Amino acid sequence: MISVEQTARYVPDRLKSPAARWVKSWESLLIVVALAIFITNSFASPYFLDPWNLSDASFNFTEKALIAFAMALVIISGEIDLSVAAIIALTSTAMGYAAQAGFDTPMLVAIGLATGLGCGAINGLLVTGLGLPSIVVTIGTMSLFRGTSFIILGDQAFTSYPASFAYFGQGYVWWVFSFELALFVVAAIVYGLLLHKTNFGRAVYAIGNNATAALFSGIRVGRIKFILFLLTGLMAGMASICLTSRLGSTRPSIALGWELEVVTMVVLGGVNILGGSGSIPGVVLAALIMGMVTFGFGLLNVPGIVMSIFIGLLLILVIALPIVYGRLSRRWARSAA
Amino acid sequence: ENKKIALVVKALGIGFFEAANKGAQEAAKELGDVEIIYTGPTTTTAEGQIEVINALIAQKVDAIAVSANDTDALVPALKKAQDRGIKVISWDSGVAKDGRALHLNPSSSPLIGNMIIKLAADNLPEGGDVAVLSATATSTNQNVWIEEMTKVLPNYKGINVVATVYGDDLADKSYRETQGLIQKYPNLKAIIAPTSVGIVAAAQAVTDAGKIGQINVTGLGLPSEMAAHVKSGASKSFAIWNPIDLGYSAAMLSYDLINGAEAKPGAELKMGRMGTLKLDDNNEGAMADPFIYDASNVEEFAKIF
Amino acid sequence: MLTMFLRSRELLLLVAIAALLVVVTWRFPGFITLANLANVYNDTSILIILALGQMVVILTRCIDLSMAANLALCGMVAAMLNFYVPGLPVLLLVLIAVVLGTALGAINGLLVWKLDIPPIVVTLGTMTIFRGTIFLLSGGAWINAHQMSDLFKSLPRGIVAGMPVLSWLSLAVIIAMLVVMRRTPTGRAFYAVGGNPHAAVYTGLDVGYTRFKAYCLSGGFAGLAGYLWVSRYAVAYVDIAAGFELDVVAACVIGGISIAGGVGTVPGAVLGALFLGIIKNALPVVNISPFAQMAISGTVIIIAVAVNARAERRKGRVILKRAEHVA
Amino acid sequence: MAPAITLEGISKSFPGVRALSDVSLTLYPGSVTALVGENGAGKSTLVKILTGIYKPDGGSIRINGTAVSFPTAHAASKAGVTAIHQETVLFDDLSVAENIFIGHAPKTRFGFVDWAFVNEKARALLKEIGADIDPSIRLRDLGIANRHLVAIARALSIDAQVVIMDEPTAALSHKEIHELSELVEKLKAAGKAILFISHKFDEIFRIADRYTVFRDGRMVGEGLISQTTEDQLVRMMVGRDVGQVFPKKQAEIGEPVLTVAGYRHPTEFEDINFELRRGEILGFYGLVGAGRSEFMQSLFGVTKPSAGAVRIDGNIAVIRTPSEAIAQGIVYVPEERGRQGAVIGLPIFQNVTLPSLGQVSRKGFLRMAREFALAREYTARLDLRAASLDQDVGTLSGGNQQKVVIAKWLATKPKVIILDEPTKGIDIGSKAAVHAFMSELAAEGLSVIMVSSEIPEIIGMADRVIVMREGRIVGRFEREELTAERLVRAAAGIGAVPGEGA
Ligand SMILES: Nc1ncnc2c1ncn2[C@@H]1O[C@H](COP(=O)(O)OP(=O)(O)OP(=O)(O)O)[C@@H](O)[C@H]1O
Ligand SMILES: Nc1ncnc2c1ncn2[C@@H]1O[C@H](COP(=O)(O)OP(=O)(O)OP(=O)(O)O)[C@@H](O)[C@H]1O
Ligand SMILES: [Mg+2]
Ligand SMILES: [Mg+2]
Repeated sequence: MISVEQTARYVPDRLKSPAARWVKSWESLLIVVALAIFITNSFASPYFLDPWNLSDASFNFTEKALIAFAMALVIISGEIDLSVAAIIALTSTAMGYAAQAGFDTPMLVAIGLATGLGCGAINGLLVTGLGLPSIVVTIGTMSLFRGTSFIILGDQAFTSYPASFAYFGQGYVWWVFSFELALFVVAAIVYGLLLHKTNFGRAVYAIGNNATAALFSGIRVGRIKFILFLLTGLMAGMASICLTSRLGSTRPSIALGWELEVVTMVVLGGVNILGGSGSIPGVVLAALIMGMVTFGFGLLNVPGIVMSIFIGLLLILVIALPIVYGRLSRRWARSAA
Repeated sequence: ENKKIALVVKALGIGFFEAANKGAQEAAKELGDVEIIYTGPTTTTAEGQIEVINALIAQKVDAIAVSANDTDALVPALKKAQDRGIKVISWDSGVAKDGRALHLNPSSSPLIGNMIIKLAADNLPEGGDVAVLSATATSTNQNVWIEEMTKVLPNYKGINVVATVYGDDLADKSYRETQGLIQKYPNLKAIIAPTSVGIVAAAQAVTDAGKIGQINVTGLGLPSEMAAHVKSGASKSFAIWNPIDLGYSAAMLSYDLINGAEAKPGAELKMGRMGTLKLDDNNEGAMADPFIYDASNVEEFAKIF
Repeated sequence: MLTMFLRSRELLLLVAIAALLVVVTWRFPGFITLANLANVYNDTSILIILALGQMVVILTRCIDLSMAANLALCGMVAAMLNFYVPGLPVLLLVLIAVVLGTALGAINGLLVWKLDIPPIVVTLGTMTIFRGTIFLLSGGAWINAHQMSDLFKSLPRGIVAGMPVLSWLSLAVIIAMLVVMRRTPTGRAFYAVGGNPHAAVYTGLDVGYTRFKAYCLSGGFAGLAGYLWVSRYAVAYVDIAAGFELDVVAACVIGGISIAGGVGTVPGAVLGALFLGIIKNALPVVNISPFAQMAISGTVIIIAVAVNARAERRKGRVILKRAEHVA
Repeated sequence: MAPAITLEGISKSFPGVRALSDVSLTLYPGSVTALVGENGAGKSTLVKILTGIYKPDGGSIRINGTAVSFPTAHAASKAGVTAIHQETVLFDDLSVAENIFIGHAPKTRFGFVDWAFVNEKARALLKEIGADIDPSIRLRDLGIANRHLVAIARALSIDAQVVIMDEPTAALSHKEIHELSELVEKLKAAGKAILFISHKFDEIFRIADRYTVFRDGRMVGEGLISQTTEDQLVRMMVGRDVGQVFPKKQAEIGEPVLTVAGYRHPTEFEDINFELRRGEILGFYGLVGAGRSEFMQSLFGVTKPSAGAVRIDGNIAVIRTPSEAIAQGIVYVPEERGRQGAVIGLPIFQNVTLPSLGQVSRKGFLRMAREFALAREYTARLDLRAASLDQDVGTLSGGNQQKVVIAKWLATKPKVIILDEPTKGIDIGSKAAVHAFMSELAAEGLSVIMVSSEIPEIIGMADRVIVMREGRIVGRFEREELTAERLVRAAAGIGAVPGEGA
């Protein structure tokens, strides 16, 4: 008879302390990068370390980051939403239309959020209801949403918004802390808790790692994905309120090309584009890095496109370096053995 | 210490704005204590210009002279600049009144509106169908000129404007829109493109369709870009103001404001060799008449801009 | 018979195109003349070439978002060489554009192959890098019609046997791709690698290397398209064909190329591109505001992907004998 | 006789599993060598090393005396080694002919694939193995048996000296198995060296000339088939007498817990009726592809049946989604562990708590301490071997992964647990642990449905057995009536043994 060892063996909860794991994490790498950029910028331009300037610079990333939080969840769940910039345009158009018709600020905000949610619901239904690949669906809705804006506005613009509406993009909560910056901090905390501390967040990770197994574990995969698309629509609506308020006007070409910047921010933040892993602190750091790079180059009057080369290189290098390093260290280990 | 004047353009790399920069540099040399920061986004978006303007505010420049991608969207950012003591003017393509001290029109809109239709009509003694190829939907000046053109249309007997299409200041889109016009209106005699991107694309499309001689492309364009088309006959003549003068004047006006000049209706501000700018009720002023280029002079100007 | 007919995506698309033509012709009879159709085809040629390149990449379960940026960079380099080195023969410039495009595609391919970085991340990164490089090369300046040599501009326009060279070129590319995809081992490997990468390893196919080849191919086509674009519109600047990568992906999706890899045909991609091309050309003609074009192509993409997904949906396994007889 | 191929000292490890340690094997031309061993003994791993899919950690391969190495699958086939793999690794969207020839299609002078020739050759090959398949149709449209035949044709399309067959008959019917054995004879006559892997002893004794036995990744015996017996082989395989493996405890069988009535699906199964009682282990036996997994999944709410009802503890219940099934106390340990069971990428404790998130959270917010406590309780009961509970399940061995999946379900405190091939591909120690645990659960009053294709397991563990064939129930046996022969006959659709009433 085969002896099945029955002496229970103790399996510890964790091997490494949280601190030890943190040191090797993506977030710590990003912190180093962020600090390096911060220091470089401080030396490169005398204008960088000025609270008002930094506050102004925060507008470069806050709106995109709002969407990036929700996008991070969508990407972790293994999907993607490329229609976010188009949702901004459509939402802004809807609000402009309402403002033209004489609605006041609270109503405009409600309309903005509702339009964002509506667009998210369309994406969600197409992806989860019909089971279509999200990358294609959202390329389609991207044209559809922005196209609708173009049909409504053509070459016109909505330019008259109530004075109180200006607060969202131009108002300050306290000293240099703008409303947008405050919203960014609140959204970061809310999404951080949602992803890392709740059942919902856990389900998102499970779906991204293995949707079939998650379904077999009783997780309502379709419903959760639908909610994620709703959230992304909602955040795009929120970003649209801020951006529209900041610009004080709506054109159908508003926020053109932002979807790729948002995705870049999320990927730079360490979210695996194939789903399954990533964190909100990482996305926050990526937002700060992208904002500082934009601003730093701007202070030196370097054209924005040169900055985008930098971001593109950063994107590939930050992902490639750990891979190359891992390979080399394995090779060294082997040759040493 | 040098005064810093930022010349913010719609997008970097456009010949017209490069020429304006040349003019501004000339003004700086003339003034001595001025440094020109030539900057702008790489695509013609308002968001891009706002980022640039924020960076300029942070650098505490003394003046910003902007050719705007969007009349309204820049206003909050420019207001902030003014709040921080920066003088702001717009030139070429304006911003709404709240956002700037004054606006420098390259020419007056009625003059331009009249000029573009006149260029078409002069070559059509018997009249005929003409179409308008406008620029991006988001730039204001084209629309104002077309409006002015429509006002004076009755003065040109037999000229019939059949359509207005938009090429978005993209070469390929303008090209395609022109193709659409050629197909749809077999009797088309002229295309008016009051945009430097559109006029080149339209001339190219007309050439490719083999319609040289039947359809005359005219409007506003740059001599360097149009020289070949004037030579081939696709375009008999076109007009433009001198962008070098425009950049020069913008820099001069900014300098005048930095030195305490006040921009208010009726005021006259100094523009160096270009004379003075008289402001109207909207704090706007016109620099000069547009200038006509045809086979006789285009080669010469093509070397400059 | 009817089911077989409906199952063929290409036929379905052909019917859709015919229906589209009927509608347009009803509003504007001049559209369906041979000359105009030839014109529409000529206008869509570049999209067709790009869609065929993108098709190969998508077949291997990858995606190339850098295609339009690659096109712009190659086009700019060809235009700048033409301007600054006037003596160079145009054919050499075309060759340089193709080789450069292939090299840029190879960069994508290497990153995907050797470092296993997800294709969408790689090409998102190289997309911005390529565009930025154009700016660095040109300083943002435009190369305009008058700076290009006449031959440079006229090559794609030249009429041979009643059709512009551009149209002939795209036809040649279509035929070449038909042969490559049907008749060469590499062509079949694209399908196999995308259809089942796991099984591809068992059959001795090198998945990474095949993907690398796909990227080289799409890069080469982007390079060719770069020259064609720049000479056709007689202008080169940083932003040419901005956002065109999504049109190209859309053409593939409409043409029934499955984004999950392994499924799609050359005729499908060509028809998908033509469908978009006809819409683009027809809208101004039938008095639909050009502003509606975007919304229409968006709707078309969604419908196309929904239809294709229906066709592809796997039937359940047939275990019951009775059910098998009925089927 | 000179060996065709010799392997010496081959070792191969996967993270957490030592699949092969220092094994040797020799194949001779014109001779069939049977490779036998339990599930997970390392047979397929050896096949993959021989065909260039895995690189061995150590050891040498020699063909006709010269040392060779196979960096890719292509290199192996060029060296004259071809294999029918256990998993059918084919391409759904390519035609049958292409599937057979992809990677080594004959080319014309211009480097193009010669389709006419390829189709013709594919047709000839298929005919040779007795498969009536049109080479031009897409593989997608074929059933599982025909796919297997295509895989066989593919292996034979390579002109090889060494032909490996990894369970080639598992998915085939009698007629096809017969034609396959004729084919093996032909190959033998042509002087090929054949490695034949099978779990079916009748086949082995009919076809093979020699045998090699693997146990837990080691070679434990070899010799001539004519000099051994079935019993000896089995003893070598498992290292003990079979009867002792299954620690079946006698449990008290109580009142019905689950009643299934009239379950049917348009294409997969129909007329499924049975009752499951408290404390019972109900075995579901059938050949591979009998539709057992499909039925279980629809019982669990993954796929929708077109008709049917269940009664749980006397109440009629509707199950449309897995979450409803879990709420009703029915849980399912799936067959495809990697795809449907473990969430690879998440740590062990998160895998365990995934269906019980409600238990370990308050108002939707997770309580980490409770998660660890729950995970610890159930993994300890299953004697999980792991470095820590926050280790990625993907780094565990197959058996330990299976324990995590079972722990995950037990943590939901179910009434009915469905185990689909619970010991497939797991090592012998874990297997015994799973069996012991299954008995324990039944003794505690849980009801177990055990789907298994292994007769010893079924006979050793089940109180009652239902046999399925082609989506229908074709036999029901009480524990006393269980014999291997009866089960096989029922599953294969062969009439009862003469003189024995079923
Ligand atoms: N890719 C892999 N990664 C990790 N472990 C593996 C892998 N492939 C096989 N194993 C493990 O190696 C061991 C041997 O597996 P193998 O497939 O060779 O068994 P086998 O003898 O073919 O079994 P069966 O009769 O079930 O086919 C098993 O424990 C299995 O879990
Ligand atoms: N017709 C088919 N098409 C595609 N894959 C199939 C087909 N038949 C079986 N398979 C695959 O082969 C594997 C083995 O099948 P499996 O034995 O699990 O079938 P089953 O119907 O579940 O039968 P049972 O569980 O009764 O043995 C499964 O993973 C399944 O996905
Ligand atoms: Mg095996
Ligand atoms: Mg099964």
